[in-house]
Amino acid sequence: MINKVVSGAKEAIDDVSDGATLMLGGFGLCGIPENCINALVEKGVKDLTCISNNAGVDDFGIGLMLKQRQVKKMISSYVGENAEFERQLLSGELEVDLIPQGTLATRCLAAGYGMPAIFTPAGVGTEVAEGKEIRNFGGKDYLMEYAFDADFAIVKAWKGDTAGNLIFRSTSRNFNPVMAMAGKITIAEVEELVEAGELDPDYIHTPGIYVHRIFQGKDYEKRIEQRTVRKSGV
Amino acid sequence: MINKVVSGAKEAIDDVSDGATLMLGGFGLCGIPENCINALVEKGVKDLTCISNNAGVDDFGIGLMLKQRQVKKMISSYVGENAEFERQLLSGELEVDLIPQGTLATRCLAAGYGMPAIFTPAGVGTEVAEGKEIRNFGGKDYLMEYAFDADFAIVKAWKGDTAGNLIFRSTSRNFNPVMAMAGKITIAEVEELVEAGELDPDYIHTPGIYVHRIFQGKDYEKRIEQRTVRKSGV
Amino acid sequence: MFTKEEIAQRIAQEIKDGYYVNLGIGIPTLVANYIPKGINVVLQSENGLLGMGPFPFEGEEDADLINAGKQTITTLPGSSIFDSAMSFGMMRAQKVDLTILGAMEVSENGDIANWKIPGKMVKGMGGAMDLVASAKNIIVAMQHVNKAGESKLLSKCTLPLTGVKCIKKIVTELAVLDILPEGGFKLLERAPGVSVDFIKQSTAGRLIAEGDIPEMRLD
Amino acid sequence: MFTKEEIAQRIAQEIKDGYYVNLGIGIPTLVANYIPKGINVVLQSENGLLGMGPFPFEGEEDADLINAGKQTITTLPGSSIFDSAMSFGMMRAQKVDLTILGAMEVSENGDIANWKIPGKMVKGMGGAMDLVASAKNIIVAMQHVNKAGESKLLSKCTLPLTGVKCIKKIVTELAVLDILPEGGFKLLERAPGVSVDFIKQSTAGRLIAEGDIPEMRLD
Repeated sequence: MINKVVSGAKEAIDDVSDGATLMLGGFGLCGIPENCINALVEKGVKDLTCISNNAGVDDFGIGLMLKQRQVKKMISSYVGENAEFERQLLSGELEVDLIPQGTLATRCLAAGYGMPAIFTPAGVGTEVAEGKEIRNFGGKDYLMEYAFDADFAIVKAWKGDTAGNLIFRSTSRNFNPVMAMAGKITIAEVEELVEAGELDPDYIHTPGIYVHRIFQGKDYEKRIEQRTVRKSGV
Repeated sequence: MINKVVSGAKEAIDDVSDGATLMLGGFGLCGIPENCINALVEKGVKDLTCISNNAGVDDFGIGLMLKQRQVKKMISSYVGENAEFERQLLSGELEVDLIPQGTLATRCLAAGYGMPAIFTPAGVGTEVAEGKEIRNFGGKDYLMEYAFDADFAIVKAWKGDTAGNLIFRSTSRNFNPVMAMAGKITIAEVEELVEAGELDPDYIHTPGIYVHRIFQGKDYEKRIEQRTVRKSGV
Repeated sequence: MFTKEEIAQRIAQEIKDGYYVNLGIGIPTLVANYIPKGINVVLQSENGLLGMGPFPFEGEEDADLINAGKQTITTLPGSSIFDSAMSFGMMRAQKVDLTILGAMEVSENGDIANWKIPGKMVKGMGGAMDLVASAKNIIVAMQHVNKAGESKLLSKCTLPLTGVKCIKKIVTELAVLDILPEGGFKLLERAPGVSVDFIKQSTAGRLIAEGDIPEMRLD
Repeated sequence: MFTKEEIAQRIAQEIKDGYYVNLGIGIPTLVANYIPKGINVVLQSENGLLGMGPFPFEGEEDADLINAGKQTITTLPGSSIFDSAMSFGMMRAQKVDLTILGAMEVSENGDIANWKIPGKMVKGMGGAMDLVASAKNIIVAMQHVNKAGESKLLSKCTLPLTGVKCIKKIVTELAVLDILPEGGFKLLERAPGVSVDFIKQSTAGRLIAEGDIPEMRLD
């Protein structure tokens, strides 16, 4: 088998060049590809278009790339929690394309499933619909939205194997599997990399055919955005 | 929680009435809802439209319903292996709508994901495209195909829980999860029914929200269509 | 007048046994605390979870297990995890029985605005546009008037819309109202001690108050 | 002239290390037996499996584990199972590197007919239409002439089409041929002992044979 295993984040993102379009998995800070983001920051690649549900926080996640002005355009459903982001947006340094979260997910799915466009009711009658084709099916209006076309999808999984198969843990799954399917080149960082054959074929979330490069990441911080707890002993 | 658990196949299909449209999971005889098919045969419900990748064999699976003339129309990608089917088709007793297998699967997915129509290149330039809308995206032609609208989806899973969550085993998964998402009423028969909480949330193939009735089936025959083996001790 | 907690409590009465419910951020989140005993409800979190449980006990937080508000949460027996495409797929396919969300403005024809104030920093619509466009049953939990004393129930929304003709029921600190298919806020219940006249004054859109309007009950 | 086994063997030479390959029923299935040593190939079975292994040992058949031909099979280390929507999704997204299938007819512009003979019982196209419409690289394994001695490489297909302008390479018992983007069967290799003239006579569509045409080699 062609070796999909790379040494680490630096090698994995080595050919990401200025102006590339990247998908980055995660919801908030949950399930984000920490190692690859750090490597992209270190590499200093610029003018990126980033497709990601959120934009990180000031000092973590995509926020680190924003701070370095590496991002030309964000395509997200929910941004904020990020002062530098706001500054760049208001000053016109950063383009932002805000789209409904389900539209974001389904445009990834469409790319992964080879469907050039999909129909969704989300955004009909709002500014999101401006300039878009509207079509009525069964008495209800839908927007036609196009599949994403990303150079790289960068995702974070819990476990992966040398064949590129991925398993996600809990709600850190979120956008990761749909983005993994959608990149021309898909890079997966995993908490634990095992030999092909160690994962049960029935429980693989992303089949290896969608994954081009894989490595075992390190030093995961897994920062929690909103630590909410209840008192013990209730 | 509303109780989704029913006593067995008879109760599960009790309100399937003449003229209903049913989806039936399975590929060949692999992963078919044996118990429900037997109950439908016993009930003798008629004029059914069956959406199923295949049509069973003469004396098993959907073939049993065909033998009793319960099926008005089959929507499938591959039929045959079935003499009675052929007789009914050639005599005009049975309508058959043959559609590409990927189109069949994706029209189920569309229903389960609330997408009224999808685009696929399968069938462009062939008789499958007759009367259908063709649309060019990026220089390639696609057919627009509509989401299925089925009264019932009847699927077979390996394990299920009282919340309706399903896990499929090996390639008996096939059409079952996409059909499970696509029925207005989804009925799942499972080899083993467990209490909610016994299945790992990370490894559920069909979330319970899609499943309306569930029961533990019995006496699974799991017939093999093509028993191919190699000699031991090679 | 009702407190936020009481609005949540009143909305909880609309939840039926076996419902799958999506709760938005703010007052809607509080609804989870008032689900009547004996009623079993499965909460959907749009980031990919069915069966959202309470916050974890201190020390048991799991960074991989959060809700749509990015709060650490837990699962419950019968939970399932899925990706974002399936999460919004099940909404779009109307498998979620009830969606409860907040609003900045609602119009008498059921339009809702809750994501953007022009001139202010825009954080994005998140899943709100998908929810309102897809849900078969949406209840809006909101204040009847804003801090400036202006009605948020209008003949026409002034803010950028989140969705059109999608809201059917509103619960505020003053009233429970249905939005009629032909348009108009139909007053169903008054908060205790609040007069129909006061509700009329607080509603900029067309209010329909016919016959005796009972007080809301919270038991 | 080549046997079916030899056609399969020749096609196996086209497979590169790391390829994901979908093999149709018939001669294509035989290709699996000739994948060169040191070349790792992952076979996709359209019913929802990547990493199809050999037939099981007697007594180890599993009714839940079959391929698209409904044969009992096995998995291999690194296999994954998925549903039918994802299976055809990955094809449509051109993640499968190579598709090998049989044909009744192929035309000089790359059309293929392999699913229906009018007047005969029609069994259906199964996944064939999806495969030919989606695959980025398709090799047809077929007999050059039918049992009546008629060419199956035509200027235009006479049977109902499975797909249009999709076939790029054909391997028959007589020859290896490319279909040129502008149309026409370009003769690349002859089976041992078969003359260019004989191939010309056996090809009803436009055959392009330029320069010296080498014999196929199977080592």
